[in-house]
Amino acid sequence: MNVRLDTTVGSLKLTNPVLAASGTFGYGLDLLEFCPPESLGGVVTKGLSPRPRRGNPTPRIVETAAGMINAIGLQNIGVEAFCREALPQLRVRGAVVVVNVFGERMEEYLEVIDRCEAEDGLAGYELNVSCPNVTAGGMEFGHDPVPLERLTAICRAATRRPLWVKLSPNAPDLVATARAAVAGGADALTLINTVRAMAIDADTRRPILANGFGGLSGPAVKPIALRMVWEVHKAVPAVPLVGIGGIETGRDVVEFVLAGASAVQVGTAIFRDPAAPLRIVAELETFCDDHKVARVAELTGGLQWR
Amino acid sequence: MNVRLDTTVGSLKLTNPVLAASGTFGYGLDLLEFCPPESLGGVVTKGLSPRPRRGNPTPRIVETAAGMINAIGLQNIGVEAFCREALPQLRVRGAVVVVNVFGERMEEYLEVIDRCEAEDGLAGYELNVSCPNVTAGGMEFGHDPVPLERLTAICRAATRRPLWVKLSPNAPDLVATARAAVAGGADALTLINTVRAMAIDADTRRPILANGFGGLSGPAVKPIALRMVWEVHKAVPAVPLVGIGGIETGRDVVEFVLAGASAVQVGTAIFRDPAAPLRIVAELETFCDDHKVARVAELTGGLQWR
Amino acid sequence: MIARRDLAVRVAARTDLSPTCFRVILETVDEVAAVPGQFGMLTCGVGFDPLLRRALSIAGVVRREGVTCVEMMVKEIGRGTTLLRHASVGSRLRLLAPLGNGFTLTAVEGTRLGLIVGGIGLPPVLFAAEQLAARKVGFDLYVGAASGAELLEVERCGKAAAAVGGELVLTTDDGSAGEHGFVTDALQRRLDGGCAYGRLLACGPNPMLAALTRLARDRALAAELSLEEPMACGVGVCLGCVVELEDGRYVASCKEGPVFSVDRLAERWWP
Amino acid sequence: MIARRDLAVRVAARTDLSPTCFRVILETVDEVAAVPGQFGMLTCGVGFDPLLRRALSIAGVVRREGVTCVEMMVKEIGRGTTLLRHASVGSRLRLLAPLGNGFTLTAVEGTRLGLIVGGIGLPPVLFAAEQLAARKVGFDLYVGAASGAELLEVERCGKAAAAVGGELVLTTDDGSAGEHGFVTDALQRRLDGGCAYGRLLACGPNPMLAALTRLARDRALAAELSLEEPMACGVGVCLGCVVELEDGRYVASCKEGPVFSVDRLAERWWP
Ligand SMILES: Cc1cc2nc3c(=O)[nH]c(=O)nc-3n(C[C@H](O)[C@H](O)[C@H](O)COP(=O)(O)OP(=O)(O)OC[C@H]3O[C@@H](n4cnc5c(N)ncnc54)[C@H](O)[C@@H]3O)c2cc1C
Ligand SMILES: Cc1cc2nc3c(=O)[nH]c(=O)nc-3n(C[C@H](O)[C@H](O)[C@H](O)COP(=O)(O)OP(=O)(O)OC[C@H]3O[C@@H](n4cnc5c(N)ncnc54)[C@H](O)[C@@H]3O)c2cc1C
Ligand SMILES: Cc1cc2nc3c(=O)[nH]c(=O)nc-3n(C[C@H](O)[C@H](O)[C@H](O)COP(=O)(O)O)c2cc1C
Ligand SMILES: Cc1cc2nc3c(=O)[nH]c(=O)nc-3n(C[C@H](O)[C@H](O)[C@H](O)COP(=O)(O)O)c2cc1C
Ligand code: FES
Ligand code: FES
Repeated sequence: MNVRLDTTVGSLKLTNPVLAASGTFGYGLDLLEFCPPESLGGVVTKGLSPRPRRGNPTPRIVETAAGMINAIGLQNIGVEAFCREALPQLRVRGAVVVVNVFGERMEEYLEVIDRCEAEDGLAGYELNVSCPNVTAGGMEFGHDPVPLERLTAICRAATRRPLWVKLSPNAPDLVATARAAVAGGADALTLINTVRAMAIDADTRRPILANGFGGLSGPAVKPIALRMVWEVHKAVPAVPLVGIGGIETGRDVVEFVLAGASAVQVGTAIFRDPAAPLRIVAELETFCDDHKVARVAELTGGLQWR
Repeated sequence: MNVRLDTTVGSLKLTNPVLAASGTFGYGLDLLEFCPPESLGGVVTKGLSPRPRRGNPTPRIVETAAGMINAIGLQNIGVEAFCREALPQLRVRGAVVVVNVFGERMEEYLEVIDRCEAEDGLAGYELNVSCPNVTAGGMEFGHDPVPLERLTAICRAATRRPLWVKLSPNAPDLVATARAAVAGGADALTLINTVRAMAIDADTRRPILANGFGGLSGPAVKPIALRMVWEVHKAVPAVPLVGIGGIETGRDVVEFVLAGASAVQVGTAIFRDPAAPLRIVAELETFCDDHKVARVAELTGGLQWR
Repeated sequence: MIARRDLAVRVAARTDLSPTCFRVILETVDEVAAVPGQFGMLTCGVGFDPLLRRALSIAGVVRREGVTCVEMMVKEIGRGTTLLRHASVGSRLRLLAPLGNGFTLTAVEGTRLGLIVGGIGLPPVLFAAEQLAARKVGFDLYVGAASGAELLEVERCGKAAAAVGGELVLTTDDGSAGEHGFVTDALQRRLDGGCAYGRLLACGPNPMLAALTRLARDRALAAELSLEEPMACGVGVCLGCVVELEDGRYVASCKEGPVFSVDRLAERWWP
Repeated sequence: MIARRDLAVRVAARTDLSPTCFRVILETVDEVAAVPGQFGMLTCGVGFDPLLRRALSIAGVVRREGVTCVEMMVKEIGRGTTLLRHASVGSRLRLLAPLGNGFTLTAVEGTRLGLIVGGIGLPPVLFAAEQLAARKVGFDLYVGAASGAELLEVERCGKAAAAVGGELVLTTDDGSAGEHGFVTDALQRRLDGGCAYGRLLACGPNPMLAALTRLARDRALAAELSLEEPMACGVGVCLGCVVELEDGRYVASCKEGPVFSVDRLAERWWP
């Protein structure tokens, strides 16, 4: 027996539920020999802003116990360069591409979407309203339901493509932000972005990251991410969720799916293993076959509370 | 040269800044041959309620990447048994004892404190308003500034001993709860308690813990704890802080102290190494000597923002 | 209680016992006074993942020429035990031991003891068997496993039982060796046939222990079970490993156990 | 670019080179076509702690009888390198390699090249020296270390330089061997004395590279530096390892580097 891995996130059909996460897979074309983008459920681009961004000074990353903190600061080539240089190749390959959208102001989110609307071969948008590493934009939209709903609504009006909103684990009230994004017209919610964190160098008595703070990712945060996916799923059961945070194995995917995710994203694991997303798809397939699961999609939200 | 390790948390004098954390060191007398309580800065008792509590059904613990989730549910022998059986021995040994106080209702916190007020040889109280593993009490006081201030004020009125409030990393607004506790009369703030988290068994499709959710502790949460200590220190710089979360080494202690802590607590590390708090004191001493630190206390809040 | 210590140990040897199980000999200069049923908490990695030590029963302790060898038998089931299987001979670990209580090894007037093992439940029971043999206390030894290949240390088991004229009864779930069926079925047949045991001592998977509990309760037999609960600390401070007693209390199985008398256990404790 | 791969490697040998540094030979059946300056990302634990691979320069590659041996030289400074020092011969690791660019190894008309090493900066430069020697491109080799005991592979360095009639200049910070002082001081003395190098190739700690940059800029010398930035992925997708260029851009040093020409680097990049 062979499990059917195909699934849907709202109206978006995916051949399998494993996507590469924003900021951990470049623009989808850097690891072709390890993980061709078309072999995944989809790829989420590095956060794109209207114009190129330099990002933060260095050091930008630091390893922690079973995790890492990053403060890249959304360095990216800008939406124009993406559409001209990366997108055509992704299109030829048949990859499902979700653009991670970032702006310092609401209009900047719109600028990115507007530029992308001129292009074919894009599957949808993921609004990054939860980056802990930039001073303007990002978190301020993600932490307060009122501007979040407005931002989502404005973006909703600009596109008919699937619109995902990526939630922040640092928001005061996660469920309230989830509801606000849905009220604004989001088709799905991605969670979680990185957890605000800090590392200190005891010798120099300074923060290790040039930015001071950063975002924690990797296996360390998995138990927190899983809890948040389940909480949001209980609160808004009809809303498709994309789970993310510390996923390293096919079994991890099953856990997120049981907690309510329709699809998942793999981030930091790619840094340890450039073939991680593809390996995870294979592990997921084996797990499902061993457990006589006919369709991955039937597992979504299947957690049996004790 | 030998560093002076003695320090103060508000009016409370400690011979060194390393305490054993609540719930990870029993009532201070279980690990005498590894870690005599009088050799530490102090010991915080397992959370005590007016009457004995059974705690949650099992499984109560599960290991995660560089961390663990627990849902013990505040099983304890009750304040009466503690005062009769454990306290006299702690007193004879000269241990600095902080009672971790828990109640399902405000009056229960008072009951515990009142019973302890009848006893000599107690250094102070730590209000546990942040346990993620009980349905009543705990988090509901810790998440909302209004009841938290009231609870703190009521307890403040009941004792002249040092009163610490242990903050929850799950609170919607950490700094607001910190200010509320201070407004209510807290002498110091302990942070962080465990982070709400979840683990799922992909085979059985159920949460691994009988309680469903639990609290994440250990090295995995250290970068989050450190960030929170620094945030609270910046917000209320005059308030003494007791740092906790994933501390495993003397160097970790220095990091928490630089972020603003006057003392620290060691929890999960004790499960890996029953002598952990004592080893950490020794490592702290060596670090300070190597770095020509004359007094540990002078490091508090010494982080130089870049 | 016998003095526990956090021992610096060295992996002195490792031998395969079956497709899934292996023996580890841990060497230390310290003396270790352990009784059958006690266990140790062993580190199995160097970083913070896995975070916690693993609980392992002590299968035997030998001291000679200033060196103590602690024997453990391990089934590879997850991350910790896999690390242990691949730890190179010579690696340095830490073992917090001995911990917990032990089996009651005294003779019961006019009867033999019944020792019952399921799978990797062997170490504490074999340790008990060898000590009983040395003390000339009679017993029969029942050892069950999934298959013949998974029966561990059959010769040694036979030798211990033979030393006191006891029987070694082997069973396998698949019938590939010994009697076909569960080890508790073999015990029941002997009991039905008139065999009388003054006390049962057992260790094995929970379903086996549950079956045994029913058997012992039905016939009012004294029985001691070594239980296996997930443990974080092994020394009574985390309260993660509790077992529910008949009076409703939760007690730490690492301190009041891991060996419990069946009549103390809450009935609903059994799955 | 030369095909990179995630190689299954086996620790074939480990030798101490100094009190703090050691050599590891990693064996794989795959072919590895690496050039001097390139590096690999090596796993150094089994669990999730440490989480990330460690970047290590390739010190040499030898293929014979269907087996490739990749040589690395490592300084034990933290958790990853300590694990590596204690990995038993025979352990299986993964090496993502070869990554990044390499030094320019062509001869410069009428001059020799100057190769400069500080401490554990040796591996890429020694790899370059040995390839230059094989190609009969002339060079002098400057090797600096904290003390005589920390000078690595002196004989091999001497042999490579001698093969092309070049000089091996040794320096130590404490004067316990070779010339007393920094390796850049020794270079400066030779330059002042009229020595001319068509290109400098260097690897070492940042302060040394900073001194070298100033020297090269002051004298308008071509120089290529192998830089060491903290890396998470090694393949250009995390943007953690960026280096600031003169035009203000941040570029991934794992892809556009780790070897950079000094004239491309932002001045404020130097500490
Ligand atoms: C008192 C005591 C004595 C023991 N003696 C032995 C012994 O002599 N030989 C031996 O091989 N094993 C023994 N065990 C069990 C041993 O501790 C577990 O097999 C081990 O913890 C599993 O570790 P792991 O890292 O390989 O598996 P993990 O990766 O931690 O877990 C794999 C799976 O096993 C489950 N599991 C993990 N730990 C336990 C546990 N303690 N109890 C039940 N299920 C668990 C997990 O939920 C998971 O599903 C004993 C346990 C106890 C409590
Ligand atoms: C392209 C490249 C090539 C390298 N080649 C070699 C080599 O051939 N031989 C060798 O011994 N080392 C080399 N390194 C450095 C090596 O990667 C680090 O020494 C190693 O990552 C430290 O790992 P650790 O786990 O031992 O230390 P950790 O425990 O991770 O850290 C210990 C201390 O070192 C600092 N540190 C950690 N990683 C780095 C880093 N990459 N750069 C600077 N500081 C760091 C940390 O901030 C910390 O203070 C190279 C690095 C790069 C980027
Ligand atoms: C280096 C790095 C860069 C990231 N950049 C982005 C980004 O540009 N946009 C975004 O929405 N999330 C970004 N993230 C967050 C990840 O997409 C993901 O939400 C997070 O890392 C948790 O998943 P993980 O544990 O699998 O990495 C970044 C994460 C890392 C580690
Ligand atoms: C098993 C366990 C039991 C705990 N019980 C209590 C408790 O009774 N009261 C309390 O305030 N905190 C309790 N805590 C929280 C710890 O005191 C501490 O805040 C937390 O574990 C983070 O620190 P650590 O990472 O050093 O363990 C408990 C933690 C664990 C792991
Ligand atoms: S394992 Fe911690 S109390 Fe038993
Ligand atoms: S190390 Fe990830 S981009 Fe260079």
